[in-house]
Amino acid sequence: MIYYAGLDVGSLLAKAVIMDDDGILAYSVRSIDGNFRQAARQVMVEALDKCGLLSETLNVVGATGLGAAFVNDPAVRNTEISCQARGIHYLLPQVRTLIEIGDQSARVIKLTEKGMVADCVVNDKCAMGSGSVLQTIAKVLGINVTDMGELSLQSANPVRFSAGCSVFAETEAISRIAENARIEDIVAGLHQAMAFKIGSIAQKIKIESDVAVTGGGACNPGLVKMLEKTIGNKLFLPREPMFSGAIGAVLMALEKVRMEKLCCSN
Amino acid sequence: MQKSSGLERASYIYTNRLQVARELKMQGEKFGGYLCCYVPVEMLSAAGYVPFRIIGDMNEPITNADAYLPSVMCPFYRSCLDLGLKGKYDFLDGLVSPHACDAAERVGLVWRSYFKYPFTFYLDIPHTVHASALVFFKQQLAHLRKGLEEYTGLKITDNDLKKQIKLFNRQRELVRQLYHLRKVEPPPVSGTEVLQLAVSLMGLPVQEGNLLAEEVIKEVKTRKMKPSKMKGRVLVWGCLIDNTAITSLIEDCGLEVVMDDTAIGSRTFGHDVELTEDPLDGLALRYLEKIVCPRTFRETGKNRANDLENRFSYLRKIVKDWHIDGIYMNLIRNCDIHGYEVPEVRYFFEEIGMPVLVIEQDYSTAALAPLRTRFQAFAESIEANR
Amino acid sequence: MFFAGLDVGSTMTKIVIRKDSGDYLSIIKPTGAEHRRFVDKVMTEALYKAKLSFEQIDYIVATGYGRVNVPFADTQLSEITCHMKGVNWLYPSVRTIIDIGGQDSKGIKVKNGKTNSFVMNDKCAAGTGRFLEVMAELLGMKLEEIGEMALRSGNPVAISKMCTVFARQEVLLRLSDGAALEDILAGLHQALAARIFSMVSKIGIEREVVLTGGGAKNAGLVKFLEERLGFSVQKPDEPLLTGALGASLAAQEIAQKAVADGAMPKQKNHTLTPASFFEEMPSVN
Amino acid sequence: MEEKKKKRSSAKTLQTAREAGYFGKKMLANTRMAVDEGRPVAWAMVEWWLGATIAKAMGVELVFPENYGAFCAASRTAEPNLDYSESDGFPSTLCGYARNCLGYARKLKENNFVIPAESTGGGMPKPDFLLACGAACDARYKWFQALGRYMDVPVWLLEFPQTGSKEYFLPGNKEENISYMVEELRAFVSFLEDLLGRKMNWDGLEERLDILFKTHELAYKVDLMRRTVPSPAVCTDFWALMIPHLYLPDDLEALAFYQRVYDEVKYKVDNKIGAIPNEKYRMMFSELPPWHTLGFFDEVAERHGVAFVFESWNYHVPPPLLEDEKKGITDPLELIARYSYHKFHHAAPAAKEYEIDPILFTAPYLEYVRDYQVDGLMFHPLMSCRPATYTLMHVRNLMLERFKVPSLVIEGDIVDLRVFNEEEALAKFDAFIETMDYHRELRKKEGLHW
Ligand SMILES: Nc1ncnc2c1ncn2[C@@H]1O[C@H](COP(=O)(O)OP(=O)(O)O)[C@@H](O)[C@H]1O
Ligand SMILES: Nc1ncnc2c1ncn2[C@@H]1O[C@H](COP(=O)(O)OP(=O)(O)O)[C@@H](O)[C@H]1O
Ligand code: SF4
Ligand code: SF4
Ligand code: SF4
Repeated sequence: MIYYAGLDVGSLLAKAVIMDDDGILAYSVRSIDGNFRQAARQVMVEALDKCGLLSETLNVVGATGLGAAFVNDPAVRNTEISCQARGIHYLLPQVRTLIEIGDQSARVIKLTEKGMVADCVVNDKCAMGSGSVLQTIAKVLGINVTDMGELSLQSANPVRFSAGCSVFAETEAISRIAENARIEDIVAGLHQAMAFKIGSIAQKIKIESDVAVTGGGACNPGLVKMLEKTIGNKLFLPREPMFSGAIGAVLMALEKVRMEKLCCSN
Repeated sequence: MQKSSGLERASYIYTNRLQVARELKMQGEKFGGYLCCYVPVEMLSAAGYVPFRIIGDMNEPITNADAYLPSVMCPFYRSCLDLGLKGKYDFLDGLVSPHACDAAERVGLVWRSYFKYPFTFYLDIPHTVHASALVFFKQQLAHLRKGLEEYTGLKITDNDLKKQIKLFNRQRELVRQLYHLRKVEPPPVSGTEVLQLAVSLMGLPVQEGNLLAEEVIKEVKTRKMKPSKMKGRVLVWGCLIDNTAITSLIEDCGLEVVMDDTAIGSRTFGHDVELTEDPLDGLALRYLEKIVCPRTFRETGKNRANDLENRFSYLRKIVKDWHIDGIYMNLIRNCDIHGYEVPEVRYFFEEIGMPVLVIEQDYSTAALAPLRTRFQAFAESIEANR
Repeated sequence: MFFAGLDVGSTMTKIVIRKDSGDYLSIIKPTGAEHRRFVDKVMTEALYKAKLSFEQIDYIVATGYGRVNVPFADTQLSEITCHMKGVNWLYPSVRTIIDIGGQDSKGIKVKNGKTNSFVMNDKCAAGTGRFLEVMAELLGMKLEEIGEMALRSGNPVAISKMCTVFARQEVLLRLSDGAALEDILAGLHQALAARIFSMVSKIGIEREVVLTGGGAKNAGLVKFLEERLGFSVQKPDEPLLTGALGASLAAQEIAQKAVADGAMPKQKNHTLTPASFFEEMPSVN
Repeated sequence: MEEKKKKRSSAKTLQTAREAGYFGKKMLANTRMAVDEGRPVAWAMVEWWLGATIAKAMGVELVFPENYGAFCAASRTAEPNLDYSESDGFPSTLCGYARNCLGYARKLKENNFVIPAESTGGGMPKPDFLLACGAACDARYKWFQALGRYMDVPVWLLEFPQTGSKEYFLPGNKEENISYMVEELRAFVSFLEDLLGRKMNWDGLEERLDILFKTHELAYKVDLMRRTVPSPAVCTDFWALMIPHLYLPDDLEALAFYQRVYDEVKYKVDNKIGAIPNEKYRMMFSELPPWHTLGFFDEVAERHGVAFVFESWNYHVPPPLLEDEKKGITDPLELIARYSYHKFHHAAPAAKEYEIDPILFTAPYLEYVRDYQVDGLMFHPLMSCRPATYTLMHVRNLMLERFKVPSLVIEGDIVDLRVFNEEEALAKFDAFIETMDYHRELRKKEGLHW
């Protein structure tokens, strides 16, 4: 049997998948905790454990993400944009526009029917719109990031955030708490501010249906709902939205390896 | 609505200007959209259009325009195109876009690449006031006239034009009366109210507008004013303010907006068109030479002192006549025309002892809140210097 | 007569109580989230320290980011005016003030004891003291330490990202690459100094330059700013206090002018919710 | 990252391109020498040969602050000038060339108009007048007007009318435009005669024009040869080669040099020698380049086999004037007016055909993508120059819709290297390669020939 692994070493989380020719065998995710190398190693071990494999059995390892350089060789590295595109194409082939919300990134990628990148825009100057602000605010509010989505869905009256800055959003949240605003309204307001920003990034390329969301931000139903409202499209979610990058990393790596083989055998 | 006072009506029309236009359209009016104060509205009016000034909306986040214009350009014109893309200006029957600044020029041209109005015209405007420039500009106006005639199938006679010139001269004269009323302390009408009237006039048939302006003036003249608690009287310099959110913010912070040198204000209503034999001469002269805007190059003259005097002496007069205590320079981000001018204008004002506040704003009401501290501090420093 | 100035900043609340003779006393406390109630508490504490009752204070001016939340203030003034007054009182020769706070940073040009012009950045955390707060937290260090540490670097690591959030990530990567802590810190301080310098340059920097706000407490930042400026700057013994000091001076001016005009200085008749927790109060410094 | 930032200039593939920098230095040195010899000097905007040739025929030496801005940026010495202009109140959003120049002028003034010793390329001397222009961008006259703050010299604004794609074809309009330009040129000649106290040398002007047209003909032929696959020269070559044809076209040395350029390119075409070893993708660049990081183009050539086969419409010479249009013209001023007007409006027929506006910065691309068989466009929206940025999104839409040619957008600046993120740009490029592959297939399906 031939096995492949994909690693997406993000800025906050490291994600691994193990696949064979029939599909996905195991997923695993863990926090980076300031040490990319160790997190990458660990998350891989965990994923392998889940399907009872050893790292020696892996034929191909693909890596992507900010910390891809920290993945032990031999690994085939590719950029996040292409990997996200391949990943979502594998999971939801009808998708033509992908919104990826990671910890540091908010990207909008347009895809061809073959899962290639047709166009993309990235927030590379200002972090507003990316996921990291969620952690900060969750800490301030004393709640879990994972609960934010559900909470915000209960809000009827989102607080309006005036700062367009991820960092100052924290100060604003603190002031709103002091004014006794309801927690769900604050969270919903934050989601709204993020959705506006992501919406404005997305506007730079004309969105085509179907539209999907991936990345950690997609695990947040509140954010997803606000985003749907802002851009006026239905958003599709893959089953495991966090792993599209890792899956793409496998697929890209396979493409490369096969290409090379082809060239050699000729 | 009919019964309410002029000021109330101006405020209503200001707030609902698109809806008012749509209603008028149902009653059979045709609308000719135009950008900036450099388009001779007399011409549009003579061709049977209600001239409708296209402006942006500071309350509306710019979204659709992002796919057509880069984010580093003038947000005012981005907002204009954004509204266009969102269908807010779909009642327009035509578009005249002038070469006022780079932004006006490109946005007008990009606009008509996507929306095919039955009638469009791009009006080139020279940058100088040389004699040859006047000749050229008059030729451009003749092309506009001919284009309108061909499209409407109606002849625009000299008399038609002269009639419109008189009507618009009347309108400009009325607005100037209102400006003059603000020379006293306390001014009987606020900057916010004047802005509301100005914006209303730019979307109404001229005669209706004149009636409205007359009513407003009558009302203002009879107002009883209490001594004001305001901290100072300011002149607003810059491209334009088209939203009362800004004037209200300034007024809230204790400053009275009593005069402006902007394109929705004195640059639009400042000078009359001379009734020349050939009406195009008068129009060319007013629209090219008399409007004073930094987009037009004035000869440098003998030396720098001369140059500054040529360009800015009218500002000194405004400061004196309107008893100005401070200058608010409203710079819309990414504006080249005004951006290059800022240091010199500022220098000019400071030389005559005026405190100056320069703010580079993003054309968005959401971004106004943090400006409050700046206006407050400015008001405090004016009060201290007064 | 007694006057009070309160500067409710985003991170710190500062109070100055002064006598018409010019003597004054001050207190600085973290602002905390609920500044409305908290201000009462700090005020009570300040009064306690001054051995005065609330009624004895003739006039109160509030300033700072949270100035609207001081119900017992007689007047609110912008922090720009107050910083200018405070600094000008301490340094009559000052021409340019650079104030680096947690919520904003600003430059104020002073002429004849009056604000001549000013600039401010409060839109992006990258140009404010907040930038360093975030970094100190990330590195698990105290704000008080990072400046000194940055000064120990011989080889600053250039930080290429402007945004605070992205820069935080860049720092983590550099650490993983094995860069030295002090070099990273030096890079961060340099980046902030460059941004502040370029903002304040807009009003034209003239000497004397006085540095205030929390940022002035950071020796590294001060040095890198001086490098940029090409000369040395002044800083008050307690750089956090100038806003509150200026507010108290403004209070004095307003009250004395009112008295001279034969009016009652107090416009409002507010009360202070007495704080009943003296025992909780940390010892007065 | 740090190391990459240090690799500033690009290798350039043509021998002649490597030598072209000489002309930039020559221009600067000429003006300094003129000052020493008491001859008049002016700072001029690029005004597409409208007034420069006339001024030179009057014995004025010219230097172009735009070019100087690019020079400072490329040698990474612009930053202090930028800071210096900002600290005098000029907004940081203004044109990078302008801020560099304003900062430089301020220093010059503070040094009593003695060129500061450390100035890049020896520095620009104080001019006797400033030649501004009404074409293409507001900066072209507002910036020179603003220089009044530092130097008490007259500014002359040369008008350059600009027309929409529909208006270009209105009966009479074009001729009115031209005669307006001619009038303005006449006024300019009188201005010069007054200022310099001497008469125009008309014969000298005609000679210069003659050389100019010859240089430009060669430059145009070089452009045409670049349509060949594989491309014999790339953008980084062009940005060096443009100095002689843009700034010194009426200089005999430049003409001789262009003959060599022509020969070199011709040799490469005849022998099918590509500029880059393995040309896989043909791209076009729009509009003004990141002067501080031109090495970027070598990098993508190496990584992906990308050849930038055409670039920067506004720096190129136009196709030669039709004989019809030149026939019977005896007034050199009219010839100049027609030629410059033609530069900006030569794509008007294409604009009309496709019903698009504006003609400048937009319509020429309709022809280029086809003629140069372009697989993708790289857009470089500038933080500080709007005129060359305004239409990028628009062109991007047009090219995708009409020709299925995709674009890559990488933000940056001409001068300010702080806003260009090379790492990020390379990552985007990696993804864009796929995008080009995909659109190649699309074009095939749609029956587009490349
Ligand atoms: N279960 C979850 N529910 C809601 N949000 C989540 C969840 N898990 C992660 N997130 C959010 O997703 C972000 C991380 O996304 P990810 O795509 O892993 O980023 P990166 O690849 O940069 O590490 C975090 O900022 C966090 O806010
Ligand atoms: N002891 C200290 N050492 C170094 N930096 C400090 C210190 N105290 C405060 N700071 C800096 O000052 C900033 C807060 O300044 P402050 O003037 O109190 O702001 P605000 O007025 O907004 O409360 C913080 O962001 C931090 O960067
Ligand atoms: S506004 Fe905030 S999130 Fe945006 S760049 Fe600045 S610090 Fe970063
Ligand atoms: S702000 Fe400037 S760019 Fe915008 S419309 Fe006004 S003059 Fe033109
Ligand atoms: S086109 Fe752009 S770069 Fe050139 S002068 Fe104008 S604003 Fe500056």
